[in-house]
Amino acid sequence: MYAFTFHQPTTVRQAANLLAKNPEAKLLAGGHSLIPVMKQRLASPSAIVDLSKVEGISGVEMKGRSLVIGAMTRHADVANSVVAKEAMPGLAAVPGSIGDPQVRNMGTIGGSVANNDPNADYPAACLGLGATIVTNKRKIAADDFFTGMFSTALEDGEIIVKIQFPVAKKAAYEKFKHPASGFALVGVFVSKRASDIRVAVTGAGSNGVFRVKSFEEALKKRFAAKSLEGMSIPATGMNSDIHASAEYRAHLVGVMARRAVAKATA
Amino acid sequence: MAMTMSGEYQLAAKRETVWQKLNDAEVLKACIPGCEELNKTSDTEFVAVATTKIGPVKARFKGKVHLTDLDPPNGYRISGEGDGGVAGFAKGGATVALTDKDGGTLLTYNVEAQIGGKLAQLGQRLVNGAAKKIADDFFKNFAANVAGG
Amino acid sequence: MAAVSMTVNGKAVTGNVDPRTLLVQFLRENLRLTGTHVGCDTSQCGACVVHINGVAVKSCTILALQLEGANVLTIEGLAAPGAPLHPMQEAFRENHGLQCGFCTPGMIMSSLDIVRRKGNNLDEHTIREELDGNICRCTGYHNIVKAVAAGAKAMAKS
Amino acid sequence: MSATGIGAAVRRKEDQRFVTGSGHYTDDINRPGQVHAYFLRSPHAHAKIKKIDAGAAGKMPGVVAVLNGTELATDKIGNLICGWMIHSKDGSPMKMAPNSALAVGKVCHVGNAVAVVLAETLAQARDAAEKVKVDYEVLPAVVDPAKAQAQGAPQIHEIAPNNTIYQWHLGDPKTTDAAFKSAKHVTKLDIVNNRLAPNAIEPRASLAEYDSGADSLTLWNTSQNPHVARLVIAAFVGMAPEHKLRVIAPDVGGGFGSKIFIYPEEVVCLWASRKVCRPVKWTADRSEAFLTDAHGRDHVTHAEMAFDAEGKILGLRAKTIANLGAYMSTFSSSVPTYLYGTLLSGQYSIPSIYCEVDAVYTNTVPVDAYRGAGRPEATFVVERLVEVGAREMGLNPADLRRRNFIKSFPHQTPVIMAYDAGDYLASLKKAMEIADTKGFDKRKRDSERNGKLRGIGYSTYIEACGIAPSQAVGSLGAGVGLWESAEVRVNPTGSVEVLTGSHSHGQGHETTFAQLVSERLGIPIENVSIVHGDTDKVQFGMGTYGSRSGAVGMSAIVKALDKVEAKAKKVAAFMMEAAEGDIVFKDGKFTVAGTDKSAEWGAVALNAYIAHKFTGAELEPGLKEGAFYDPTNFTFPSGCHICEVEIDPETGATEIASWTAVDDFGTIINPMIVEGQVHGGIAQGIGQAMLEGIVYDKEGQLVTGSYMDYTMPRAHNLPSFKVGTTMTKCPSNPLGIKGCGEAGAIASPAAVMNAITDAIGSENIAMPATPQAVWVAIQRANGARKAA
Repeated sequence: MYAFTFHQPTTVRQAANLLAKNPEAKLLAGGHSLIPVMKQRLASPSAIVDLSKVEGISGVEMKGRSLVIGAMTRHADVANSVVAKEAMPGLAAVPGSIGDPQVRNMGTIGGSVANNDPNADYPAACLGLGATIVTNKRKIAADDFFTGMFSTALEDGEIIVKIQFPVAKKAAYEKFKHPASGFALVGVFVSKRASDIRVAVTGAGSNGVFRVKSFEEALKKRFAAKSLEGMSIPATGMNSDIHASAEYRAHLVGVMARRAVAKATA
Repeated sequence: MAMTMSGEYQLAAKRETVWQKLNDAEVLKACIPGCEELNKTSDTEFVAVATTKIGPVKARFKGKVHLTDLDPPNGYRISGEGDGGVAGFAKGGATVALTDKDGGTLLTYNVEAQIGGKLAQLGQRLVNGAAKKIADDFFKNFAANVAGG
Repeated sequence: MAAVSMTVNGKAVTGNVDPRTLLVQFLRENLRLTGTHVGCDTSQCGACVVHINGVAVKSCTILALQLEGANVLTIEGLAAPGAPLHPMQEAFRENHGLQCGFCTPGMIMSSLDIVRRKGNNLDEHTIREELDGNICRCTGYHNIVKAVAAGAKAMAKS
Repeated sequence: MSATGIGAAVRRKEDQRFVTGSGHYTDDINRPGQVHAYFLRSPHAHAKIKKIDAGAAGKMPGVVAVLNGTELATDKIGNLICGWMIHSKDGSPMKMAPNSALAVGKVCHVGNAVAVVLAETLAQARDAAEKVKVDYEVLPAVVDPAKAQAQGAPQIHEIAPNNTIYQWHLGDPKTTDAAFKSAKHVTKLDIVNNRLAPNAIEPRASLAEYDSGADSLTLWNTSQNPHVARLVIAAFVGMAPEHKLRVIAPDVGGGFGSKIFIYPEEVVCLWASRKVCRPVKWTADRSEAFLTDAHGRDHVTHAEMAFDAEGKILGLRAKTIANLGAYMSTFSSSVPTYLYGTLLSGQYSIPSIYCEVDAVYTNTVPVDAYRGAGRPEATFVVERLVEVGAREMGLNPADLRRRNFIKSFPHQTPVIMAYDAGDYLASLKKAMEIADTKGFDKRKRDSERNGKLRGIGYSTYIEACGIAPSQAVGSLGAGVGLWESAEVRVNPTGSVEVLTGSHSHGQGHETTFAQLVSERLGIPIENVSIVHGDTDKVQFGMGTYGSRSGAVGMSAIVKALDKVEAKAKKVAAFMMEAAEGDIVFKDGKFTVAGTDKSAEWGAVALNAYIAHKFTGAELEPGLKEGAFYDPTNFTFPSGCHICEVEIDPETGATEIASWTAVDDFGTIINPMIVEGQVHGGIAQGIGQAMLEGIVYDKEGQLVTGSYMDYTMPRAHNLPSFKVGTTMTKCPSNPLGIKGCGEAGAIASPAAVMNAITDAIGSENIAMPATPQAVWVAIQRANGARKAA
């Protein structure tokens, strides 16, 4: 690692001030993406602003018809949350597939969403449920939030405070794990609410999480796995690397989507 | 590791205008993602500093940009190589062709890029997408610049 | 340099560290607790697993300064020298759940976390899934799985 | 059988320290005043070094020195060597290129060390390394062994035209060609044996300390064979005379072959510690391990098997290109030759075999022995050919094997080896029973009902272990004899220390070797200590690899124990005033035959040291004996592994549904430990078959350089294994041991691939059979079926 100064604010405002003062500062949420990169000297933040002592930005609760998850809520805490499991088991199951148990004990939803790793799981859940990302400055709809691989609508100094997930009756996530890293090689989150059917895909696209309109249209006719029978998406725009070709990823999108719908309707 | 990408942009400007901009250091500097410095050392050579961000990864590359196979106003090859210190190195080039189309200019490009060292070793999951994004962003920025006059 | 204080294996410790010091470095180099190992640099092998406030984490991916006031338990804290082994340690020994021993401290610390989360009656599938964050190159996991199941049971009795 | 003797599942003595975190691995050791070494490594696969400028780096805070290969050469530090001479079929010696511990003039693979920075802290060393300016002229690279010899391929070393190290052959081409001409059926396969990273979880480390007063050097390192390290570093590298160099390999966290070899970093740490008069410490991180630990396998093979009308194998021929990487590592030359070609007869009576192996340089990290070393590659060739041959001829694969098994021993194969004992029918039969092969069809139907494909694969393997009879390997080119030494020291109180040249890095020698002593001397196992891994304590030894610790290392202990017993009998005879020939030693007690006189072991041990009592007797005080044991033959463990897989055809995801291993290891000292060795080997073989594979891109960049891209087997990738044994004793060593360390890794890749290809109905898939590879193979097979 390169040298940096370390800060541990206790309020969001203090954290925001620290970011304002240190343009090269980085927020430390769970640290499981940032610290490995810093260890390799592939990142050199001048300051680390650790959010773990900030009060009031973790926890899971129902507010109206939304499940609200504080940004610093650890993956394990969402996975174990009775509130989350009762309100939306399909969402509560997502963090259980992230990394490994020790990673889930440290990693946070806010960190995952802000990082928008193209293979991360939570972005699919956010987009697949039409969540709202609430920052210290504003509210951002998931459709507007994820702007490309590793890029989001977050501006400098903006800190995610919580994420609001509208409760969907039917929702599920199916993930084909990358054999080595455990990230999503392909992950598909599907949901059905009265007004909205969503299919969001992570891992597959070379530009991060995206929705599959053709699948959504097909599911509007009938929300059943059968509606997606034989459907897949074009390989163009899919990521391709030593682990999976664009064609294989495109194929898996169809398979995982069908399985997710089957799970959501089971 | 090597990657190839290609694409095209329809630009609402005359071929000569596009060609001029392709040779303008200020325009190039504005379009190369993360470019901090681009200084001309000859008509076809520049020294450059650019910072690349891929999620939490941030690497600063120092290197050279060359323009070769100049065929005004039909196209050229723009290539560069950068040393990113501990991150490794990056090399790449794009063949850019301009043709008249629909009263404007069609820009087509074929990019090949190669990275080496630590980024190649650790970033298999990320570098394809990142390289594509950098290439896309460059030409998107360029198209916007042309559109902006 | 910055000061940090925490409780490690029941003892209050303080240190003056460079902010870039990882917990695992603090444990190994400052406190000379060398039972916690480093086997990779991408937070995957799990040789460095310790407990922070009762929860298993990878000590290679956390800064020592993040742990001001925390309660840290390492492999050395499970059984005092000369005292009987912890039931999970005993189960690893009894079931030949280790060969070279390098991944073992992390395996044992992770196994205790599995018991914390999943209880004392563990089936093979659960154990295998929950060991996802720990890599062993020697054992093929067969005897580790047996050890975790046996250790979990023994913990219920003790 | 006593509770702690031979055959007992004694719990391991070493575990107390490992489960409590109180082991001492190299990185756990620190020396006062030590500096930290950081290696600057080439980011290029192939480049000329035009200039190294360390001026700015040398002025960085905490920097003690920045050293490079030119200085190493100036100090007359010699090159690393490959210790096994292989001659090409034209009689010319192998082309060993210079291999300097720090590159001189040229780098030949990504990760090739170019300079070393020594600083007070590791962070300072890394900071300074970033300031070292190396001016490279990048050269084109070649990484694919199949392309290395092509016209116009980049030339890596002047000494080796066409990058060819040797063109070796074994067997008789004429009789083999004749066999193929007379064949009724010929099975042909193109096989890639994928390149693997050994990945011991403890990364390599070295700590070197120079004592200026004594002008001696001490090296703590992660070695499987500290004595060989000392010998090579002293005699070939010329670091220091052998008696001025001490090598200590303390607790070592796994080796699997990769820690046999002499690596640049230990040489540099030693040299640097003398240069700066400070201890120098280096510990690899995992990224460095991927870049610099010798890899394994990496063969490209075309193989053919000829059968007669009844399915009898008439002949086998194979043409292999073996990738040895950028330099020849310590034993690299032997792996694709004498550890490979000599095993191509498998468990079968094959009248004629011809094998050609070209070894080539490429711009990749050196390749050397990795668990099994040559024998997994040979087994894969033979067992895939047999399986595919059976399928092509419409025969049951088990029947075809039975028909061709060697059934009488000794058996001389056409490829050097003389198998001494075995019962291949027995292990096949037992494995089929345990695996319930009769129930397979039903299980397959059940899988099909769930939309899954199910397949079964056999691998009946043989290996040559107990490496090795010095006579044999010497005649084949080995530079050293491969005997083992032991010393048994009996203390006056009767406790025993055994000093052995075998090294334990997970194998449990502290327990199994003590079991042997406990049984033989009738003393409690607690009273036996096994001392290993320190050249100042143990006289000389050859180390641990090739499943040799039991067969060779323990045999040496047996010989030393024979001498101890003989001497103790002399003492007992003196004590009891009896004739030496009348002394009987049994269960820890010396008795005089035909009398009721007896003396306990402890009393005899004590008396051996009370020299004043010996007045007048021709008796030398003390009770300590040493022995060297040189085996007369290899040992030939064998067995049968059966794998069943279930495949999700929609995704290609493959699950090992069950695994059966029945092995014949001869005498087993500790069944618990032996089973553990089998488990670990199977996991590595399944890893090779389904998960693991090193990938370099065509420019020579390593793209699987971390656990994010290199898939290590994890607990959920594997099943619990059903393990059984059969036993035919090894006739060539006193205990009848064959060795068990590598069997799992040797047997398993073929079993997995035979099962997967059975499930998908296509042979057209290479290792690792990842989900994508399986899915693609299924698509291809479906496409072919539709087209047909």
